[in-house]
Amino acid sequence: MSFLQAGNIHKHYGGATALQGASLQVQAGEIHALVGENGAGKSTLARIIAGSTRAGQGRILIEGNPVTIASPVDAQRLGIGMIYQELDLFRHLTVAENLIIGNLEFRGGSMEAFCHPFLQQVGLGESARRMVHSLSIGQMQLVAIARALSMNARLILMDEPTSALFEDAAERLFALIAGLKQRGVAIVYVSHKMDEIFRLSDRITVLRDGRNTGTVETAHTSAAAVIRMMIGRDLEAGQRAPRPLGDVVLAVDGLSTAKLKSVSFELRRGEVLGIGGLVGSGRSELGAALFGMDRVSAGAIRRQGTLGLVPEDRRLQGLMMQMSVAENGTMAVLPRLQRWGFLRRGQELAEMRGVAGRLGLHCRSLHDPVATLSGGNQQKVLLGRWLLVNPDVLFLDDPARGIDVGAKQDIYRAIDALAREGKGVILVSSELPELVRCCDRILVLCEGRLTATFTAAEATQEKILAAATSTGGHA
Amino acid sequence: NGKRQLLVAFSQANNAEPYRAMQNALMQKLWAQYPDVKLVISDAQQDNSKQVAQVETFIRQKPNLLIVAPNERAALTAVMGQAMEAGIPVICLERDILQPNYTTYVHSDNVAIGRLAGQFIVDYLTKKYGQPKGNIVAMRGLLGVEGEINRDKGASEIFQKYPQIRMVADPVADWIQAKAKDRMTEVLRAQPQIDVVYGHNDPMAVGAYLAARELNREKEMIFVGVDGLGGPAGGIKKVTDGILAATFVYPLCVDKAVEIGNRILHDPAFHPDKDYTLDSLMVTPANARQMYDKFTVP
Amino acid sequence: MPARFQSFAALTGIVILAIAISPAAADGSRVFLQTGNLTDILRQISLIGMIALAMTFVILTGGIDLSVGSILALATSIAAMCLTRMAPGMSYPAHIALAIAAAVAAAGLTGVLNGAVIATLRIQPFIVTLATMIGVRGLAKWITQNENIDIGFGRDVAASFAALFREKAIVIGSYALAAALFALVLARTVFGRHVRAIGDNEKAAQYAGLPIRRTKIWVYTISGLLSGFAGVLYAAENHQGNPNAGVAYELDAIAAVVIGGTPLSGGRGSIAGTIIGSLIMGVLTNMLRLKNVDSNLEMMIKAVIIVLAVAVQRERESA
Amino acid sequence: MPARFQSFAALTGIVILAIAISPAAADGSRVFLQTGNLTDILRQISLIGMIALAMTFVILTGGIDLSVGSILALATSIAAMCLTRMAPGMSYPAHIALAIAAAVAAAGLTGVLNGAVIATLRIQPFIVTLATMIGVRGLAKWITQNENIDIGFGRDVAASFAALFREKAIVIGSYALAAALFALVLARTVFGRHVRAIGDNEKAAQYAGLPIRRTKIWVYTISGLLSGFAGVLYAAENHQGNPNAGVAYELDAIAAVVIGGTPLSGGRGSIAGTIIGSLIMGVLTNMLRLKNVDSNLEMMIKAVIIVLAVAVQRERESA
Ligand SMILES: Nc1ncnc2c1ncn2[C@@H]1O[C@H](COP(=O)(O)OP(=O)(O)OP(=O)(O)O)[C@@H](O)[C@H]1O
Ligand SMILES: Nc1ncnc2c1ncn2[C@@H]1O[C@H](COP(=O)(O)OP(=O)(O)OP(=O)(O)O)[C@@H](O)[C@H]1O
Ligand SMILES: [Mg+2]
Ligand SMILES: [Mg+2]
Repeated sequence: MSFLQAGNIHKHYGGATALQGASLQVQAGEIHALVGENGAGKSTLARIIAGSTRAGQGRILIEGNPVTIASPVDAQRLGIGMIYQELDLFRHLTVAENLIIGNLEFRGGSMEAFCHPFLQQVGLGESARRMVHSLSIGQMQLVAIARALSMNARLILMDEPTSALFEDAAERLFALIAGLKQRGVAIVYVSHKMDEIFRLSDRITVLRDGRNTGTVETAHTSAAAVIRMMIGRDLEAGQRAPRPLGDVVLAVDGLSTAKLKSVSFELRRGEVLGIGGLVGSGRSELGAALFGMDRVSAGAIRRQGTLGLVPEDRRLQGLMMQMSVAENGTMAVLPRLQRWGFLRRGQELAEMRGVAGRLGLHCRSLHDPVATLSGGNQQKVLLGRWLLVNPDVLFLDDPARGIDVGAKQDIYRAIDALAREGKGVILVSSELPELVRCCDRILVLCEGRLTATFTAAEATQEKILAAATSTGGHA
Repeated sequence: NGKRQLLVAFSQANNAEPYRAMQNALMQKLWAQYPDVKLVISDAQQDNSKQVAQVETFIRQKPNLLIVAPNERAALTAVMGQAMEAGIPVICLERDILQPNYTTYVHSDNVAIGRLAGQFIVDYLTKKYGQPKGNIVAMRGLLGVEGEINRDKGASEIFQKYPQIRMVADPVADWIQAKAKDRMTEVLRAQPQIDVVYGHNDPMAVGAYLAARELNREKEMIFVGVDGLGGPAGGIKKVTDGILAATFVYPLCVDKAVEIGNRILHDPAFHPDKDYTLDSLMVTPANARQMYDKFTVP
Repeated sequence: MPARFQSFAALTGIVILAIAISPAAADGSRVFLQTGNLTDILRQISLIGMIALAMTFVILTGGIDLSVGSILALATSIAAMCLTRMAPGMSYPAHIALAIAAAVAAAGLTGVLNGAVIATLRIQPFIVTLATMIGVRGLAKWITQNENIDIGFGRDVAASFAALFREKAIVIGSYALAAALFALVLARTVFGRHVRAIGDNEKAAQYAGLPIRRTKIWVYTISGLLSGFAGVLYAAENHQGNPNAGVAYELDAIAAVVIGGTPLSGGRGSIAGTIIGSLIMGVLTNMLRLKNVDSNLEMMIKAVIIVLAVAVQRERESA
Repeated sequence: MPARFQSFAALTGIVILAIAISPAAADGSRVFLQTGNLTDILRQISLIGMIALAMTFVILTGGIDLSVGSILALATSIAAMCLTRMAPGMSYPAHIALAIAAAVAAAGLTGVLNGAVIATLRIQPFIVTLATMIGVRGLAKWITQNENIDIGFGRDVAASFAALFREKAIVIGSYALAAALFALVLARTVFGRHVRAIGDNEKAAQYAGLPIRRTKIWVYTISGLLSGFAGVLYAAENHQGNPNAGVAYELDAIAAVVIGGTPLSGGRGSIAGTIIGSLIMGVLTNMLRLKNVDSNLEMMIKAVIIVLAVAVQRERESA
């Protein structure tokens, strides 16, 4: 019998429909992937099962018994835990406090003793007393995972748990998932990463526009087939054509900040430069230093023209959540949209429609608050903001985080187009295939130091990983 | 000859009221006549706890004379007792406290002022209509404050004797001119006929006047105030300007207090009375100029 | 917009109540509905209403300005002192313009100071403007030596200033003009957009390269300027410069903003909402005063109605 | 903790300044350092200090409580009325206990009301507690008929109540006890952690299944209870029940919290910080009063020092 049977789930947000009759069945000890385009309703369905969103209608059975899950506490009592896509953690509590708060498994006693094994499992063994706000987003993701582990759940819903993890941490998570499966714990695994899905899952449920398009055995299907179920067509394989390189548009020489140690590189027009490294290796700090957000202690930055930066955490650093899609998109180009001191709203919408089309943005209206968009679509709004600015150098900090496979192609194409227009692009990514696919050269950071540089041709996952973990490695 | 410097500490309840600001000014002027006296003033901003704290701080400095204008009677009683225990002569200015924890008490009488004002209004109405009748509006100060209670009480005693005198509205304007203007505007809308506005202080009477003037009704009624301060912003000036029909001087009590205080400081043989009550004066256009000169602190 | 519509519904409810309980005038009409009374209300809310307009901008950036009442007091004092104690040998209009300019400029400078400290030293607006509220009050009392500066009813320049600027048409007109201007700036200009963006997510605004510091300095400056101009009108209306004026005005202004649907956390809200918030407070007071309700009861009734007015807005919002 | 250390540094700076400029007593010692003066300061900050403790909790949840001053006034009134106008035929201690219980209970109930409206109707705390501030002030004035309820110096139950509860040791002791208790609750209990968590990220708190509503109702109730108890002490200290007491206390309490390093947005902060904030304000006032600085100048100096004290904390933080 299935551990979880959720059927005919409906959910409306005002006029917007998130789910219209979706269903999901999960066996005990099964790893069940839940996939679909951005905005298909995956997170909504997961949240409903975890009790943090109330369904409009629908039926949920646990081990065949009908249950009402009205709150996260109800879900916890039924043995359901969840890792949220938006990583809702308490930034001013310590890591350990984040683990035990509201956790029915913690029944007093030493907090550290309770947390230690779980933090150890995710690789945060030393961090129990640190404040969450001092962690990088990848480390926050690990905290959320540790929390779910500590709840002793029989079903864990994981909403894009690897979207901010580098390979080594992801590997560790996969091992953990395998261990959980051994113990009979069911996992619902929401992800846009096909390789992970095929590596991990037993079955795959595909959502599209809030409805099921099918559930398949992973062993008896292919990525192409799943993608077809998701987006209703085949994915065009991106052709990689060589780009001509121009002048140096950005030259960094001996750049040092609190986190970075003497980083030097050059970026040419028409070049896409990849940055790889582990969580906390200083990739984001490099962007902050270039953008003038961090104090530079030594070194020089020479740049031609303007610089744009798409930050990695769209919620904290990127978007104005209460403002509309259009307002967010045009945020950085407002001066050029005014006439006689007033904004030309017609022109604003026209420009925004242009980028929305280029990125395949899905939203009901450009006037909707960006908070009502699905995670992936929010990411596109943020990217759109900088496409509109059209800067000479664009620093993209993990721009494809949480983006569905179809839209990823759109983003890769946009990056390629930028480079062809003669821009210099820096691409930080947690996904090695992405780096290899998009970049001309790949720099690897390790603990704030530049440890290796590869051309696209010579880069392999093994080499990059080695450079990312070596400290005094070759340059 | 570098002799003993005498310290006089004055704890003022709230220098945001013009009446009390004037007290401070006069106090400074009068003590300045004595080169061996240094005057310090604190302002409690109408807060009991603040004033208690300030008196406590004064006690620490062991002044030769302490003058307290209490914000409220009960609140200051204990701390003034503390000052007495510390051997500091204490003059209680203008407002009573619960126990005679002072060397002497210099004050006026708000009930008597209320009666004077009430009688003036009755006389005016009698003259206007041939009999005591008419509609009165009172502009009340912050409710619960001694001045407000007694100025109301004294006047009401008089009005109650004449059933045809009606109090048609008595909005609360917290002593503040701007508030009185707003509240009077509404009264004017609701009341077609008003004969007298009795402001429990001059600024509120002036506020009422401004409201009436705006609706071109200021000639229909007279405005009576209380306080009768000198100076260009005071109530006496308003009488000379023809804005107020009368105001009643609520004595600053400062000249008396300084006179007595000075004798306490310089004449060891002097023993003040326990209580000095100062009379009020009526200011009308007839005597306003004279009064202006008398009560203006240059 | 639905949120604005709900504020409007709350206002409508209160107006209907006011009409229903209004006393009748001699001719049988409702006193509340008399043109004179309605314009009274507008005039009474104009000063705090104007301050609330600028306060909306401040709150939208996620800030707060507690110093508005003290700044108003400083402006009343400076304007009245200029008019009564200076004889610059100018024509009346020039002298009046000078007095207004001096008062508004001092107020604006105080605002610049607020903004500069908040934006540069990155201290919480609450503390900075609280300090300004205390310090500027002290300054106003110090320059006036704790005295009110009276403006008489003669034929001098001060009196003609007061006669002109206490005109209902001027006061209400200034408010209307300011309201229209602020609504336009918020909805249709880059500056207005920046104001909301900063309040919504300051970090993101920084990453988007918005001029955070400049915008913040501007909103506090505007708040100072409007408080100063309100002070000028106050001086005219009350025929005096008063260093003790405007106590607790900041609470009234903030209340109008919040009742109008702008949360203190900033990021969203509207000028229309703030105007409605000011009107709700004005009509409420007028309605209870026309009934001559006991002042203590008035306070209790007001409390209940404020909560109800806001609750009505909330409820619809979530549905 | 570094943040707390900086607050402490600011306090130390002000204390050193106070010692430096303190006048000398007859025996050559510094007046500021006399035990009597130091305990004066503690007593003077105790009431608002106590309110600020509870306010810290309120602010940590991301809320605010403007009604504390009115609640204090209500409590003074109820306590004094119970003591002077009731003759329940009990022993003095029982009668006193009854009066205190009545006052504190009424205050607590007002807090419950605040919390319930905020948590259930989901209206902004600013508006709800503003309404309560207005309404409860009206209530206090209404039940006392606008009169102060004086407590004499006789030998009746009211006088013995005042004699007991105005004792420095009792007042300071209560504050110390409350401070210790609150520090403990915040740092070491589940409730304290929930308070911080809700202010930090309410959505996450909801996801974690924390009892948001209950916690919020509690913090406002605690705020009411402490304001009520402060009211009891106020009645004893001032020998009166006073419906006009406590005006603007909310600003002082909030200022102490914010100066102590708790941002108004909530989520982080400490009781130690709040205590230091209260001490900074107390020492500052005492120091300027001992020097007999002109009251207007005093306000200006205070403004500057407050900003400096907070700026010192900020600067180190970012460095
Ligand atoms: N709070 C909300 N208010 C309004 N609409 C919402 C809200 N949350 C989600 N939606 C809408 O519901 C739909 C489903 O969103 P959901 O977040 O479940 O998508 P998703 O499949 O998780 O997408 P992604 O892969 O981008 O995370 C979207 O169209 C989204 O715009
Ligand atoms: N070894 C570490 N242990 C704990 N925290 C670390 C460590 N290294 C870095 N951090 C934290 O991570 C942040 C720096 O990571 P940064 O975001 O620059 O790296 P990144 O390479 O971009 O990583 P991510 O992939 O997580 O974005 C800093 O805020 C720091 O506090
Ligand atoms: Mg999602
Ligand atoms: Mg990063």
